[in-house]
Amino acid sequence: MRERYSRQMLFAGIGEAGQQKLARSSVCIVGMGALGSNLANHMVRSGVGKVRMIDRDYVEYSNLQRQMLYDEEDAREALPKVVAAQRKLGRINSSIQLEALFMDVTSSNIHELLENTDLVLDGTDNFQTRFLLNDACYSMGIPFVYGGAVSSRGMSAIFIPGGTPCLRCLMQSPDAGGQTCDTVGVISPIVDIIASYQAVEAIKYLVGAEEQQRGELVSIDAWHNQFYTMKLGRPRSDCPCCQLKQYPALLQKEDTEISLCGRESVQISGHAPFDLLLWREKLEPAVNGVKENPFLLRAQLDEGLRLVLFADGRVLIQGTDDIVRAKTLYARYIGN
Amino acid sequence: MRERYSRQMLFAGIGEAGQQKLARSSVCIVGMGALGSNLANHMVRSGVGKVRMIDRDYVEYSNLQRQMLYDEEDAREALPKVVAAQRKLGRINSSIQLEALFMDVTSSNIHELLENTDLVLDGTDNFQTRFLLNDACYSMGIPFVYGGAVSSRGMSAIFIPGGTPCLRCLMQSPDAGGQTCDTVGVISPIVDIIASYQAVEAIKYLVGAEEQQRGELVSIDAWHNQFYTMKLGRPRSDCPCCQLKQYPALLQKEDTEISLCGRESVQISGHAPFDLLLWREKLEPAVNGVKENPFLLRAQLDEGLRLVLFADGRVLIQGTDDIVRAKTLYARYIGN
Amino acid sequence: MQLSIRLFASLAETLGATSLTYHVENKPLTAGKLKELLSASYPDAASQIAISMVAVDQEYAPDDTIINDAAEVAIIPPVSGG
Amino acid sequence: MQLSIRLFASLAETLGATSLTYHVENKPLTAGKLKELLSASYPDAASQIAISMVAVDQEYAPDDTIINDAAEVAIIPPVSGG
Repeated sequence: MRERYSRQMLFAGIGEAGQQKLARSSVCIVGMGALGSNLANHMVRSGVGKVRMIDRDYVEYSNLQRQMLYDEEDAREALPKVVAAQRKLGRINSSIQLEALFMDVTSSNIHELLENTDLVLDGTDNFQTRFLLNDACYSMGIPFVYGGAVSSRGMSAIFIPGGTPCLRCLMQSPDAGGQTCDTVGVISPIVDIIASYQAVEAIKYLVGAEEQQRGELVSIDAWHNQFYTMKLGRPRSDCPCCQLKQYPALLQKEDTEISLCGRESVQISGHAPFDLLLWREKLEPAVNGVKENPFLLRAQLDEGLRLVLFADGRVLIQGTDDIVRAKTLYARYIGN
Repeated sequence: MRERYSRQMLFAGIGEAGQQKLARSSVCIVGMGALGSNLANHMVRSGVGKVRMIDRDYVEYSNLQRQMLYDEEDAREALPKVVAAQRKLGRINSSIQLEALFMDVTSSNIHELLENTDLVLDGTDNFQTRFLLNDACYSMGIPFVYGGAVSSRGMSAIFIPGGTPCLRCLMQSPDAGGQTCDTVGVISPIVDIIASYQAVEAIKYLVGAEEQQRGELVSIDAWHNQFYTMKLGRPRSDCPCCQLKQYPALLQKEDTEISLCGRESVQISGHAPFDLLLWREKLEPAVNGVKENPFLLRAQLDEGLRLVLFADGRVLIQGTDDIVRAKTLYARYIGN
Repeated sequence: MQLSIRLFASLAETLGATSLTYHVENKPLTAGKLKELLSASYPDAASQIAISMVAVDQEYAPDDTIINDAAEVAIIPPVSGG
Repeated sequence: MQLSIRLFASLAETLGATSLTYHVENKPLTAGKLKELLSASYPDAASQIAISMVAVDQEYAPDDTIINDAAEVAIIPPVSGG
């Protein structure tokens, strides 16, 4: 399959040596939504030897406008994104190792998940998870390629332990001002642009092109024709991650409630794994309809509310942002 | 299917009115290689009502590294790119009209091909075809979105008849200095970045976002961290296309030989449509092996040479850049 | 001094401008102090300014960075979403 | 006059630099004349310079554009491929 990578090996910055380095590399993509799909596409097509994908969500119709690995059938079946992604990517490149993990990344499992990984790619949609990735990566000495995209704008930077400041040097709050794809929308070109800037920094790192590595945060608005680069500069001397080495996100005890970013959904974790067939029987008489696949079960409640039970024990309460109401519904249908 | 476009309609620059305009729009993508695949993906996912795709080539393994719509099966079957693209895109969005034309764009068919098109997207890999598109678009009053990507760099601009200069104002020669994906390689991130810049200008035009339209040529090198914008300025007063309205490419009589850019292949057109089954029988005894599918037939000759007969009458002689040798082989196996 | 400040993303939207000329008396002016002053001048944007990065001459400027007269300043809100 | 010229893409590769300082006697200097002079100075790059665009102050400069002392000049080869 030398032919497959012939045009990439012709590129002087990669060459045959670079292609071999890519083949020996292992990357982890956390979040397989819009950015994650595009990132995985680049990594798999360019021949990175091992690509691990982690995501806790399933494909919905509203994803199709920008999440390039998924199609209508995936949404109809409500397939976990990692499962749908693995199917598509396996057909694209059968010579690399693909790993699909349908789960939540937490402070207790992050170290295990990133072990033996050369590089972590950010496909997440919230700063809480990004800080967790940042802290874990810096504690383990793994480069972390941040990307964010919303509306028509986005930003990206590669953070390299020992080489650059970290994400926490630049951003101190996990708050992004409430602007999410679910509040201000998003268009597909900015997603591909940002993910591609992430991907090219990843490839540079993996082939050892240190001189070309960008030491900047790139900010782009594709609709309003803006492009701005900011040098990362020096680390903040009091950075709790890369300087004080406290890695705050790793110390946090997990909440059992996580409010998903602006999607009118509350996730409650902590339940033991669900036997979905059993739960189908349990819930069917009590709700307005149940749909299931091997990975999850969706129960339609009144007033646009929906419960989604995942085999791994998580429950998503959709149609509300109110944690108390979500807990009430959880208690009513799932128990405590 | 309002849910499908919900995040795009949330974006203030598009909204519900913009989404309806997209649904009523018709675009034509010429060239379904790396840029074309990505362009089609953006147009189809964003809900452009009618997407016409034209390409004369079939999927090869060396395409998979960067042409995001194709997979190993497409290469194994040597499917025409437009056919493979239509299959994938139909699964992604069944609510839009897709048209796949497996053919060569020439000065004699271009007007028919672009009729009733609101916008033309450039997915071609050579300036000869780009000049043809540019001249046809300006003669018909259709905007043309140029894009080119090779190595780690690319450029893009939207040319609008009556609004901006045209491609011929900026570039007078169909020569790009011999740098093609087959001579200096190409990496996938620059392809997606350039196609996404093309796509966002297309969407702006289709939804009527005139103020945001970029009047610049964007030049990017993703490996060497360059970004440069050049205002298009005023048309060249002696431009044979947009000023003198001579549209030179439309006047050119077609050559029967076309040397494909740096791919060690010569195309000879002008033959009547081939009955592929008949030609299989004819060629099988004379060559080292024949493979076919409903669209084309590949005959393996000696010394790495290969003939590809397309149902529409074209013949590709692969493995040589020598037009005389190609003609000899054509005469030997196909006749005159 | 007169500072020319570039605004990005949601901040540009909230303030309805992609740049502004801002008059500051305080000297020496730090990046942190500038954020405070801007928040006071534009209370509607205060929460966004609080989480934003300050860049001076296209380089990240931590709170204690001194901003000089000729500096090119940009205020950049982080972008989430993915 | 001394011109600072930015070079792009294959041209930067051929000349081994992304910018150069170029001394020109001719006045008035046009974009077309500059291409001629550069081609003579750098014969290895002549064929590339011939097909390249000239930008003056980030705007396309047709051959008859006059280039002034303080102008920011860029020479940009077209990119094909797709």
